[in-house]
Amino acid sequence: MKRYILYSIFLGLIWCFVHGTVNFNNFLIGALLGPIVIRPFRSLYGFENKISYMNIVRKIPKLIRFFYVLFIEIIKANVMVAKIILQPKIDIKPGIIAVPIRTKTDVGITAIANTITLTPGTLTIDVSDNKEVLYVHAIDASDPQGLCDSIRDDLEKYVLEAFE
Amino acid sequence: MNISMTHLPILLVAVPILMSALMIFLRSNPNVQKWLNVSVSFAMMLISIILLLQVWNGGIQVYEVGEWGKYGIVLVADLLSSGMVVLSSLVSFLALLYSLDYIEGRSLNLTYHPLFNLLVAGLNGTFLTGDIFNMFVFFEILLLSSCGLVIANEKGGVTKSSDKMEATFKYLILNMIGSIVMLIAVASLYATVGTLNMADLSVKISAMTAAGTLPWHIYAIALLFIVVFGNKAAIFPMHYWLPDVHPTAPSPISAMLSGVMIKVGAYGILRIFFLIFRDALFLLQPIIILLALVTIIIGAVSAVGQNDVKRLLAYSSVSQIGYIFLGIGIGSVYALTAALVYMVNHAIAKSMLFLTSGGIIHHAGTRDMRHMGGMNKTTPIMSVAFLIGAMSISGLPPMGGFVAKFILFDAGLRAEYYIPVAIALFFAVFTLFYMFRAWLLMFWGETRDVEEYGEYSSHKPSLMIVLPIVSLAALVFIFGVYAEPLIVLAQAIAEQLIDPQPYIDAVMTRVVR
Amino acid sequence: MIEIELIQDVISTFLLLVGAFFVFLGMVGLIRLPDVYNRLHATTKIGTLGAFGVMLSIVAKLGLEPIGVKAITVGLFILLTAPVAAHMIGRAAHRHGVGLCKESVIDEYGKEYKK
Amino acid sequence: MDSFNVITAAIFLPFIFAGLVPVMEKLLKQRIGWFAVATALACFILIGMAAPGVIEEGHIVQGTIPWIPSAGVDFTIYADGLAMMIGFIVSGIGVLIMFYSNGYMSKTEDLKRYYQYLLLFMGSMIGMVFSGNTIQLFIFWELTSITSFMLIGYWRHKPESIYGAIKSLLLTASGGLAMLAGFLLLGNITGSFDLTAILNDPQVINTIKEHELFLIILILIFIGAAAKSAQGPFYIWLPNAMEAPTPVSAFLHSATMVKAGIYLVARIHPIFSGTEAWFILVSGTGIITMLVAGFLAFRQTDIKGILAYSTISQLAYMMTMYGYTTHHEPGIGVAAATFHLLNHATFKACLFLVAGIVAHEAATRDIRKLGGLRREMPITFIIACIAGLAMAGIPPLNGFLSKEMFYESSIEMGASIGGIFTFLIPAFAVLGGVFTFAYSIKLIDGIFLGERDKEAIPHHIHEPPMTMLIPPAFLAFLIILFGVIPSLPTHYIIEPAVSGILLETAHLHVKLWHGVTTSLIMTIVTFILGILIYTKYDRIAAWQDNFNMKNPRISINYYYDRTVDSAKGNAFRFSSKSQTGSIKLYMIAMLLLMIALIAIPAAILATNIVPSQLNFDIPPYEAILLVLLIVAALSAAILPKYLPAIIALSALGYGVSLLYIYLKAPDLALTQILVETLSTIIFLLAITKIPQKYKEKISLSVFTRDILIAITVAASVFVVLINATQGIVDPFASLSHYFIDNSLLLAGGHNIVNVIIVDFRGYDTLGEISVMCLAALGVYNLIHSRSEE
Amino acid sequence: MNSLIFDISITFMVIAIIPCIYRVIKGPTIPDRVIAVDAMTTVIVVILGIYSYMQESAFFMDVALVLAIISFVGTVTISKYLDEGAVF
Amino acid sequence: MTTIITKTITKICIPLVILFSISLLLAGHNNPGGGFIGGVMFVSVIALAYVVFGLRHIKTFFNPDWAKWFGFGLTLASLTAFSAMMFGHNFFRSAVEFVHLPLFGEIELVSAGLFDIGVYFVVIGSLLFIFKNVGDDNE
Amino acid sequence: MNNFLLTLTISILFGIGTFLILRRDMIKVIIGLSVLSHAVNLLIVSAGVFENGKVPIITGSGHGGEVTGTIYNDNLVEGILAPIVSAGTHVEFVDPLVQALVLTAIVISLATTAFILILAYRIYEEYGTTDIRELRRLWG
Ligand code: NA
Ligand code: NA
Repeated sequence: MKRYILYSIFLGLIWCFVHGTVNFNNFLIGALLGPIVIRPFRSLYGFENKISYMNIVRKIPKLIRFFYVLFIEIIKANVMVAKIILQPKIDIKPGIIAVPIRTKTDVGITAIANTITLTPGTLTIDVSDNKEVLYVHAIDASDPQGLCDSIRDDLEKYVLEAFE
Repeated sequence: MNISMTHLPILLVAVPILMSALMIFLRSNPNVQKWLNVSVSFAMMLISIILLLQVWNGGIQVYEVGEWGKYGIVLVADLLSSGMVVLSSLVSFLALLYSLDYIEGRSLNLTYHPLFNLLVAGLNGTFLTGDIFNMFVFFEILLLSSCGLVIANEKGGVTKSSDKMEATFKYLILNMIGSIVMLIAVASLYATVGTLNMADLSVKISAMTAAGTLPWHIYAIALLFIVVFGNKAAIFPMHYWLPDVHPTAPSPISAMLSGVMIKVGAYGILRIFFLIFRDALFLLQPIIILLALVTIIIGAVSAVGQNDVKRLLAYSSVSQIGYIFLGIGIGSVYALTAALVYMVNHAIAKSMLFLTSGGIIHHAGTRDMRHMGGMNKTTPIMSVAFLIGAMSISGLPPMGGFVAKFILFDAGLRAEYYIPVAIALFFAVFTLFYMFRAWLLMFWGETRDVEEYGEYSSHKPSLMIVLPIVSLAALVFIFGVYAEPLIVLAQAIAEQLIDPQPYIDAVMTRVVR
Repeated sequence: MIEIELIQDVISTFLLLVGAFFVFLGMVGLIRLPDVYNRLHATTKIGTLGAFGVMLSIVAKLGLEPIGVKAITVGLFILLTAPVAAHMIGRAAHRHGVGLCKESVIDEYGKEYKK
Repeated sequence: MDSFNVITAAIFLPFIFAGLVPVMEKLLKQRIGWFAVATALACFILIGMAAPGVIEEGHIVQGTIPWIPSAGVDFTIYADGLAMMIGFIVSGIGVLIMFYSNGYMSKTEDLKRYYQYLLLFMGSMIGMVFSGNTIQLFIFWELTSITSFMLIGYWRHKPESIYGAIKSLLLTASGGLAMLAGFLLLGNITGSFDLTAILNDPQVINTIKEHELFLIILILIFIGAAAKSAQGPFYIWLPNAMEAPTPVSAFLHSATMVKAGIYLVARIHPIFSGTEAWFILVSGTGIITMLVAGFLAFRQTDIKGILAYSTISQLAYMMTMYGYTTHHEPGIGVAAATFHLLNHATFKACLFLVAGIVAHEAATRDIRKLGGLRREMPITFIIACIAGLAMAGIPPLNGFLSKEMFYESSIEMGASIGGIFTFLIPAFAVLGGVFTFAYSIKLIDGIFLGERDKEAIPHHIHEPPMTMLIPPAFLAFLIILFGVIPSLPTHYIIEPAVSGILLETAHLHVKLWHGVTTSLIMTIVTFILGILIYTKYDRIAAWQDNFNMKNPRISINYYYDRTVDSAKGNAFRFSSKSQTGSIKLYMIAMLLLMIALIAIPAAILATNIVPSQLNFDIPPYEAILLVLLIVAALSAAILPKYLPAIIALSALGYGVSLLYIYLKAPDLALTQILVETLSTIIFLLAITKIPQKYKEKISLSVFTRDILIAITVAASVFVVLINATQGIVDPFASLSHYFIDNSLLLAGGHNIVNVIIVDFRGYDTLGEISVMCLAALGVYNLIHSRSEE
Repeated sequence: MNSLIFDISITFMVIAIIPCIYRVIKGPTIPDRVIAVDAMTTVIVVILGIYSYMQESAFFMDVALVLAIISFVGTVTISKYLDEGAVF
Repeated sequence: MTTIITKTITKICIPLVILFSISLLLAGHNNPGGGFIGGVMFVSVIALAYVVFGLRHIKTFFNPDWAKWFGFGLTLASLTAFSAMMFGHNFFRSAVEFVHLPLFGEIELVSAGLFDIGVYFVVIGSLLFIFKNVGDDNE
Repeated sequence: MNNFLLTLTISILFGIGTFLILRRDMIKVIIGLSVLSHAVNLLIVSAGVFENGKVPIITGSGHGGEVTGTIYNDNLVEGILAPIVSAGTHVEFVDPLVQALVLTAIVISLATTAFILILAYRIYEEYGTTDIRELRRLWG
């Protein structure tokens, strides 16, 4: 039930967004439709797990911070790749590096993988079966260890805070 | 009651569509499904007859779907379309009865009923529509439903499923090209005339001709419809799919295809050319006559070489559709009458023959006539039925086919098309030869070699299989000895075709929202 | 009021042009970069930002009318899915046997994957 | 009952009673034959009831019941003397044959079927002769062909029966089609199919004679007659028809059905005679057939074989005589022919019945094995002698009389032409008579005289039961009666018939003895030559055998067999050439037709194929997109592997949807985008199990051809489209005005396209979703229709 | 002014499709082609954005969202097909 | 099998796209969209789920009889069209009604909307029916 | 008046599609049919008759389009064939009808393509090849 309410809230928002008009009526329609839509798929959403609203509320500032960092990183990433593309002669040392991660939850792994992709010069190719290692393609793979460290220190920290 | 009587045209299309949907829900109750479908199909047949009578007595009926007049889609029941609907309803009712014991149970239960209903809807929709784009839509319904039905499983499984696949593929590819051609024609027509309503098109094109502003490409568009409908009717050079598809389909479906479906092409030519492109008839007629003759020849000669009874019947259909188109090509009222009479007679006789062939195949366990023989003793009903059909197709009295051939030749000679008639007549001998050869091969002679081909099935054909065959055979005979009503009807239809003003008036004189 | 509109116009036009420019750049990268993986960098990152930029420009110009909300939805959706799509393609490419370009220096995934 | 009704009853009685046979069979069991006898007798009596008026008063029974008035076909009775005569022959001999069959047909046979067919035949034959409408005549005519077919194939398991049946059907029924064409042309000239209208009006006959199609009509109708009467090249079916039970042969293939052709010639005599064409065609065919068939009879060893050839030859007599004509005297041989027709029916039926007796008792029909039966079956012997001698033309039997008349008319005809024909035509007639004489004697000699081969037929042979003896005896009686008292048949039968043919009252004076005339001398010559030939009979037969062995190609049968035997093979060769199974060729045929159908009006009607005013104004981004679309499509065409091609296709699809956006169609763009992706998924699903096995190597010639077709298709579409998009021709406008104006007003929707889809043209959409359902159901069938699992 | 920006940006975007089509043809690998089509959809989304921007109507935004979603579906499907040789 | 990353994102997409498809369905009469487009959206997201989680896995908890869906859709569409007859009108005669509903406010109820819902179900049912059957067969 | 280049492009697409359906590989043939259906859909759209209109969605709640002076009652006696509009009447929108027609055509083509693809899949199963030249068990 708790989950239903949570999803109702989310889906109410989503309805507003896909519908294009954000108002209470629309939110309510979405919130009512939400459980119906989600119900057939409930085994995907871990309905058996307990959740606490307080946790979620507590994480909101951290999420915002995460997105802020992410945004900055994306800009940097773009500028960097743009530079490479605009070089008269493309001179790069790409490669795929195994990056160990600490995150364990699905959402966390997804978040960090996506973040890696959106940030400078790196792109997640795969996650190992035991969910411990991300394989990351880097445009500049001349220093694998340095890359691993920067991911661990800069990005994973925010992800862990926001999602775990 | 009075109100519902005005809805007849739409009922003939919409009820089968609704039925097909319900059939999906009734999958768990095969018996309910079966008998509901049969009774509705019977009702459809009655409705179609009532509609024809209404049109006969009260003139052309126009049904505005959605009450949008010519801006929406209208259904027009004139004598031609309601006559065709009667034909299709009759054949489909009988084919459905036949299917109940012929089609493999699971297939029947799961997909056959809905597909069959949509086939019926497609046929009725095509015949009744007064809108040219809507005709395209119903053509697609016809196409896909027939494809789905061709690959339906029959009991016994005489036809290899690979054959069905191959035939369906060829059928589908060629018809998809036909559909594309149709869309080109319809769109170009709209771009020049600004309407899709057939009566409206007719009025406007006539007006353009009168004013001398009809652009030449309208003639090209008109002729493109030969490809469209010729493909449905399987006239040369678009006949190639027919000898593959008709034999591989389950027999009741073969009956529907050969009996009614290919007539859709003939109907289309009649409708489009005699209503809309009257000014292009002078171009159409020589082309159609030429194609018809080649069709007659190819079908007749090829049929002679067949060992497969259903393939022989299919080639015979090719040849026979050539005769129908010959009548259309000649184009006088009398020739059109002949073509229509021919159409009806061929529909009934060929459906009957295909249904009979189903019984034969069931009995012999093969389609190869060389592996049959002496079956007159074991399946006397099939023997008589096939003989009646063979006589009719060969144009021997006292069967309906004779009357049709006789009027057709008469009309051709009256219009002084001596050489086409001579050719047609000459190849009628081929018809006689291949039909009787088939009959003799299957029913006369020594009983086949049991050691090589096995015993004949000892199952007696069930009532559901015999009844449709007998009814159709009776009709073949009745149309032979008492053809007058049919001819009078056909003549009335032909006159309506030659003078489409009543049709136009009925459609165009409407109050629109 | 007029000034606000002007500022809105300028910002939105700027965002639009920058977005379009980045997208364009990404496509140039698609031609110029040496292998699948590097090209993925170009299209996912630059393309995404470009698209996001254009969406933002719509918001900037038209506010949160239905169109703006929808623009945000589109932008977020792209942001959400583009990396996943890139990940799927890259992974499939590697497992499909597409090697890295000759300039590449390391392939730890190849070692892992081939085990 | 007036005569019209009586004759109508006589026509339909056999049909109805044939329908009753199965019921009666339950009642009568094996005595069902007597039911048939009764039916035939009833017909005879019915015709007899109408006869007095026709015979005594020269009155012609005419009447019409509308049947298919809209096609000009009515049920019309035209009963004149000719029709009466044939009617009597048919029903009379019918009585005898059915009577005889009671003895002949084994009780284990399928008697029901046998009598049904016989009755149906009889009805058809009666219907044919009384037909006053050409189409009606044709219908009954074809019915006799079909019943004959069924009766020849009575023993359905025998290959010979099947061969004979199909041969007779093919030849007679297709001859019938030619005749139908003739009738149709005739109908076109006269404006109706009513025979009475023609026969009653000399004016109409004149019109026909002067018409340009006269000769063609004559030939067409004559083909029908000749095929039916086994004349000319069509004779070949008759010998094989002997596979039928012997009573059937007697009835159909000697006495009645084969006379249908002769009847037809007689019937159309007033219309066509008096012309050279008539003489050349009818008499020419007759003379040749008479000589050839008479000669060929020698080779036969089967009694029925001899009789068959003799029948052909005798029918040819009649044909020849009916063909004798001049402008001044159209009917030189009519009386003779008509008389011979009657006589032939009596003696030939009688001979067949005798043959049946012999075969029945001796269990063989081989003339080489038979012999000396005169001792064991004296009555039969006497009957056979009467009939055989009548055929040979020995006085005082009826055959003598008609042969005399044949000679007389031949002399007259020869004289009227003059020149060499003065002698030639009578000479041919005599030669025909000589052959007839020889084989007639052979028949009697071979069966009854001499000694028989005791090894072949060891058992004792005795006379048949009375049921089989009475009918031939009765016929023998008639033979003598007609011979001795010729005025009896001439007055009551022949004169009315001849009047019917010539359309004027005829008086005949036929006597056994009218002095030493040229014809009598010819008869004597005939006998002398006949005896001479008979002494060489076996040698001629042997020579024929030998000749036939060495020259198999000099035989019409050879060509018939070859045509029929190779028909299937040739047809299959043809169909495998046209129906190659290659779908590519099928497509090309269709595309070429499409191109041609655009090219024809373009060539005939177009003043300028591409309109002079063209719009090249296009924004650059749209132009680039168009180029990209073409490139994407090209790459879909060029990329050899499936997946790249599919990806290129989806690029094309996205490009197209972008174009839809440019063309201001967001709904379309949306739909296109969605459909594109779904098709890609379905493509992937489909190719999941299809490994790409080969790469097509296109040879230069195929490539050139395909490219040419593609370019031509593109060009034709271009031409149509560029013309069509010149805008709606003034003063008309598009339906769309209505939709735009009323979408919101009447249907309450802002999105006009959607409103059209769900409302204005919602019916289309109903169809469209039906198609979706169909695809789903069809796919289910596809997946679940594996051959064997 | 607006229409100039419109023309320029749209033209640039259409030019940006050229590399995509180039990759679709050239490849060299199938993933390259997938990327190209995916990139092409991104460009079209941007074009739709520009249209919406210029015409100030939301019609094209719906198209854009649909395109974004469906292109994701398509890419994932093809990738899985490439990877496993099966779709579902 | 696909990765955890894809699965997680797909989980987000499923309700989002379904809601979007419903929104497109309802908006169709006045905006781009409608039954077909909405339906295909729905199909695409279910197909995505099939792809990402595997058809077999999805079937363990979500396995509707898609044939009934398109059967229902076709029934609904044709009954909508038939319903006009009950009011003495022709087949497919449409009706527009403005009603006030508590949550939605003044909304426009169009009979054609009901028809569009039929279309929606037909599209979903038939396409997913095909996908499921072929997908099952592929295994 | 329609654009020349658009018409040309559509025709070229027809040509390419035609070339493709004449190939030996079934899948290629089906791809060809898809190209042809794109071409024909574009053809239908280009058959629209109003020039330079906007998206056919009525914005605002007012009466859509300008008053065109169209007569909507057919009267054959008076020779009126509705709608008769004086030539050059301006309409605000592009032709919505052709778009509706194309929508129908697209959906139908999707259904048909789906069917034929699965058919090809089954044919491969039965014949072990996608070469239509080997798809010739039915002949003669
Ligand atoms: Na994407
Ligand atoms: Na398509």
